[in-house]
Amino acid sequence: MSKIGVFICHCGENISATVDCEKVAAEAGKMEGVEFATDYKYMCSDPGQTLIKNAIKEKGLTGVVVGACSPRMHEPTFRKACAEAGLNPYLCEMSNLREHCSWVHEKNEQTTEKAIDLVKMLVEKVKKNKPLNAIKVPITKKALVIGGGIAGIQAALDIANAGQQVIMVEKEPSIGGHMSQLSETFPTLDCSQCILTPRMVEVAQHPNITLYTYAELEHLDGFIGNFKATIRLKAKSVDYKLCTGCGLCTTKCPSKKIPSEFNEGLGMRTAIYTPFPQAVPNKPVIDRANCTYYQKGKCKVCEKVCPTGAIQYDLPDQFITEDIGAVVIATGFNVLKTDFFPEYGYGKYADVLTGLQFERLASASGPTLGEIRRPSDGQIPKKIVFIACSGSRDPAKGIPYCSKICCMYTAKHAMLYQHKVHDGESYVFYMDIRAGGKNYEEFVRRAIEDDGVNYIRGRVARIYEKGGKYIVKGADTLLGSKPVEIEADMVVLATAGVSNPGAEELAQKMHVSYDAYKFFAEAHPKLKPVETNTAGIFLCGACQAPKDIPETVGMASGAAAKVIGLFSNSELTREPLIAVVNRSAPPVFSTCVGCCMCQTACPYNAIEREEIKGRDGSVIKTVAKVNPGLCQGCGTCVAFCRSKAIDMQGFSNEQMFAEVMALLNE
Amino acid sequence: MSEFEPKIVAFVCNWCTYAGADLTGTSRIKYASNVKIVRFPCTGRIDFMLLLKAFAEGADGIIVSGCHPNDCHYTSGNFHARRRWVIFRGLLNFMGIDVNRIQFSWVSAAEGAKWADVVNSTVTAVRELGPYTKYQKAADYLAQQDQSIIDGQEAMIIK
Amino acid sequence: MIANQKSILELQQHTGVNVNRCYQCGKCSAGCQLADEMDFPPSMVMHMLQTRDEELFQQLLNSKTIWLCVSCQNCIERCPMSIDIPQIMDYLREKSAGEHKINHQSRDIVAFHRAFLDSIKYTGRLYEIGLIAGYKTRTFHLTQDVKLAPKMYAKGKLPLVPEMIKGTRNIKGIFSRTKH
Amino acid sequence: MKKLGFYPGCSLKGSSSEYAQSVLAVAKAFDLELTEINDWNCCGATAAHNMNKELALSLSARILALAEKQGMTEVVVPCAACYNRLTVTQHELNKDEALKQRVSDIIEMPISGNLQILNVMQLIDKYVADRLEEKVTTPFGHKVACYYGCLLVRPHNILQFDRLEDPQSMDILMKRSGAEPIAWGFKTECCGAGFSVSRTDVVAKLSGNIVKDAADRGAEAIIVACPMCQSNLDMRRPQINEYLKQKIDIPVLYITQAIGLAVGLSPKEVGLQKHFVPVEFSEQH
Repeated sequence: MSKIGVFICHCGENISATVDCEKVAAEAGKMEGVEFATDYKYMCSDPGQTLIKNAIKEKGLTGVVVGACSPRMHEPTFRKACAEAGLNPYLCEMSNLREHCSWVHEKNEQTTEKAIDLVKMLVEKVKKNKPLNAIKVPITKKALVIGGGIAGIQAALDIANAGQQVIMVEKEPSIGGHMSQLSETFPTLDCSQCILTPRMVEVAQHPNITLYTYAELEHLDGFIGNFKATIRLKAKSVDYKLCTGCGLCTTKCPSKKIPSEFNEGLGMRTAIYTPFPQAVPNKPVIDRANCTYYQKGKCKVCEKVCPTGAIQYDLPDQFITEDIGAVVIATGFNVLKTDFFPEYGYGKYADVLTGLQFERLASASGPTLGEIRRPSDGQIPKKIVFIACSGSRDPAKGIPYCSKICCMYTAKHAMLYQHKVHDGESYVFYMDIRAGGKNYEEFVRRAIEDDGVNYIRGRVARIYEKGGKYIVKGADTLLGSKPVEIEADMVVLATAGVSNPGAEELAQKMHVSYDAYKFFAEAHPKLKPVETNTAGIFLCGACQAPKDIPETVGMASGAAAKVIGLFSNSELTREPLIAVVNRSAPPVFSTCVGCCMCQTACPYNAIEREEIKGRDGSVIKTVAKVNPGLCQGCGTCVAFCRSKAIDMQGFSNEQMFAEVMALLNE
Repeated sequence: MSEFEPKIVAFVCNWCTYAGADLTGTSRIKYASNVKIVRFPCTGRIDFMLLLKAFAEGADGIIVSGCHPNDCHYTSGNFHARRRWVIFRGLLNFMGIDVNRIQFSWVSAAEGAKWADVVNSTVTAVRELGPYTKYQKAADYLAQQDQSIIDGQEAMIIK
Repeated sequence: MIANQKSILELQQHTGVNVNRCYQCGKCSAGCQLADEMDFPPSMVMHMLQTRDEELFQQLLNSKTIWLCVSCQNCIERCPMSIDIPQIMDYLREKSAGEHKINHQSRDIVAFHRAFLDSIKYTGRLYEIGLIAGYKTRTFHLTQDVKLAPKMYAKGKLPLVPEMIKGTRNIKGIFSRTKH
Repeated sequence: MKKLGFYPGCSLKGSSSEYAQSVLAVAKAFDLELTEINDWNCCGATAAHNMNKELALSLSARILALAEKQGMTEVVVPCAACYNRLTVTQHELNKDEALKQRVSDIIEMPISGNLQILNVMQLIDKYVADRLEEKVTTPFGHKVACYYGCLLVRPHNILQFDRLEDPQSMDILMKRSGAEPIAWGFKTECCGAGFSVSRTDVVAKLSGNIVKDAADRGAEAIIVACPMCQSNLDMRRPQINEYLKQKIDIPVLYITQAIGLAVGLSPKEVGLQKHFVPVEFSEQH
């Protein structure tokens, strides 16, 4: 006979504002098999948990239903409380009265009725629950960091410095990411390269870090503590063991007219190239799509000049497989570079630039050696216009969100411009100035007060070129929306931060969630910011949403701490919510007929065939068997099984039928 | 007589739609309270016998919802569910169950508003279709028949 | 300030535009060709509506802006929130005319519209001489463009006789059935 | 011979008769037969939808209904304003069944709402473009500023014609007719439209900016596809010049006139003599 305890949480007023919690508890008390039912203001608080623990002990409960928030939030909390009171944690279920009821319905009788139904469903389910034991699995203590920007670098160094092994995979020929492209950084105006490059070198030299550049994740199988990653090492066409990085090949390469990715198309590079002088590793790769030899079959200049014979044209892509225990995603972001602003003429007018292009112009290592000059004619612009929110906060263009960093870098750009062009005039068109951060507001004020940057509150409607000038048509909303027209020499668009191309594909490879804008989704917006929905996979930096350097570094260290925490255990317990094949002994036998349809359905190859032998060693029958180490508990096999011989712990057929019937039977 | 309030069961996966419905809650988007969610690890887990059972027990409509194609937490469970649904539809039709009473959809963890839309549109559609008792009656009848057969057999054994 | 939900609610109902969606970026005013001439540029119109102030609403009905808007649609096409300002202008114009609140400096524009519609009402098509005559009698701008007409006539651009369509009864019916 | 419906609209019967003339002449040159919708009425233009939305919809709907009744499936509407009104009306009616019913009652005619409404560029693109280059006998060898105005491209989600900013269809056709289209800044800025009579000062200013930008960039002609644009830029030139304090005499041609000349029609056949700003270079053709 079941003795179920029902505990209804008010969640402050989050539930009780629309649901009559006392009534739900009273009704639950009348349900068959319910021994005890009560309600409480904060069930997850210490007194709340104690309430549950005492009830388990005093009433000898055989099952617990907590009617509170989403089980995705607090199921572990309450299961732990039950375990502490001596009840098997898997005999505790949660009924979602907050996210699925009180927050989505109005206050009325139906809402309370629904809450009662939701509780009843779980009461019926929990009656059929069986005690389960957590599964223990070993952990491979090696982390995979995807992306070698500042986020990946920070995470890798933190993990490596804690004594754990790290594999870093970077898709470009060098690590460094967008931060290496920046000139100065806000709000201190210290040089980006000066603070970044030492860390890049540290990564390359760290004994615990294996660095794969020009490489991408191909496959990821397995689960927390036991992933198997297949990495594609794209053919560099250069043998790095022989290459000394002397750079002779790059100076002699005849294909010199390829727009440099590092310089955002404002400079040129050769076909065999290192992206920038401080690259790590400082060895070149051949860009096959632009190499004369690969395209036309002739050239081989680099091979001729290479003093060590390191050029190898026939090297194919290679694949390596690594066992790893945790993954850190740090793939970063991108800025919009397409024909996104027809009204601003980006792509049509040479001197209408993105913020990232302006960084290259302002950078001492950039194509103009740090002088602000127009790409079209090399002239120094005397009047420059910056347009904030170019694409951001623009639902009509598909980006309703704020890109967060643009207000700050626009202020920085205007400041840098004023520092470099003393007689220049700079204008910033903005909607709001979002400078929340330590010393950020002060920084923006400095741009306005000390450097005389003209801030105009309004959005620009259009830009057209006339006589080498760009006519910028805006409005000053603080002057009664009076139209403003500025004849500018250069326009810089603070283009929206967007997810990296390929982010969606990568997310699908790893089975982590992503949002509508293809940014990776954290497990909980507040309490699990560096976790993903998939255990053992963490994320940091701008791949989650646009963010600045301090925040990225903080998040990277957070993700690293999670990995280090995970690796501090030698074994890992896993939820026992997995499939099992009914193993009834002779003479009844399992109903499994050995058709092994389940085997074809299993995405994890967790099902194998097993021969059941008699005493004389002859095979009596063949049945399916689930490997508990591999099974992830999706349950696809259960729905596949024709003879109902396979079932899932925690979501068994019996439990699910009970739940559905409880809901519909009045 | 107030308007007919249909009873609708939603079978959803834990990773996408359940989380999406959580987001509906966190975003405080209101929707009809007729739908009750049953949580599964994956749409691949959903045994379609459960859908029949729900109709037999008096459900007026059903929602099955999981991750978008390619987004399945378990790689391919949603594809299995989709394939099963295609075949199952034919069976439902054959059995005389109105397939319009089942709504199959993809709702990701980021689509809180979409979940509310799915719920509301299903409630409206099912409300228009009216209460569903046909299958329930048939199931009751069959159960009676089964019972009489069992009774008969028992009687025979006793004899 | 006299808050009045009603005027705004009615406006929102008729146009389907939620005025609160405007976040005052000013892109509409920046791109509006006639913003210079207007007493209230489009983004200010939106903000005036957002205040729900009846006095400001009345000022809009009495404004030059609504009659200066040429419905070129630049504002909505560039609006990041896709707010249908032309619809709002249409609504305000209709209401302004209906409540006899037309800005007196804009009477010429309205007179032209009315003369235009009159011309259609009686012949089914636009009769340009009729239109000009109608406009002049409404505005007393008797000498305006006197040199233009003979030139147009000389170039075969000004038919002297109106083209009457057969369905004039149908047209008159349309006019009477759509009269508020 | 391909047969299509034809809605000239009031301007093409009066102040812009040369537009109609050139459209018909070009159509004929390319074996297209345009049949005028019988008993058509005015679309109501800006006046109607400024004053009374329901009236505006009904006037346009009557035209659509007549075309349907007369068995037309495709209707050519050269006037940009009419094209805009008819397309928008059809869209609004198709969006809202109840509205369609109400309007249908008002005009006392059924309306199904599945007409193909083509502007001149679409007509040429669809039926002439592939034969255009071979037909060109006297290339229109001038630098031209293609002026689209507002009503051809906006509202984009309804009209679905060309790009919103910096449209190209007219430029492409002019290039194929031998002209050299220039890049300029006022392709889709408004000319002042219906204010020609009531606010001539506004028209002088807006149109003035357009004419000036074209002239400054060396255009020898402005190409248009809208009678309102044409009459504002052409007939109001004295006021424009007064506003600009500068005498600009570049002519304003309809696209069908320019193409007509290119395929060997005479200036008279396309009605160039009706322009106020003389089309001087036409003699060399």
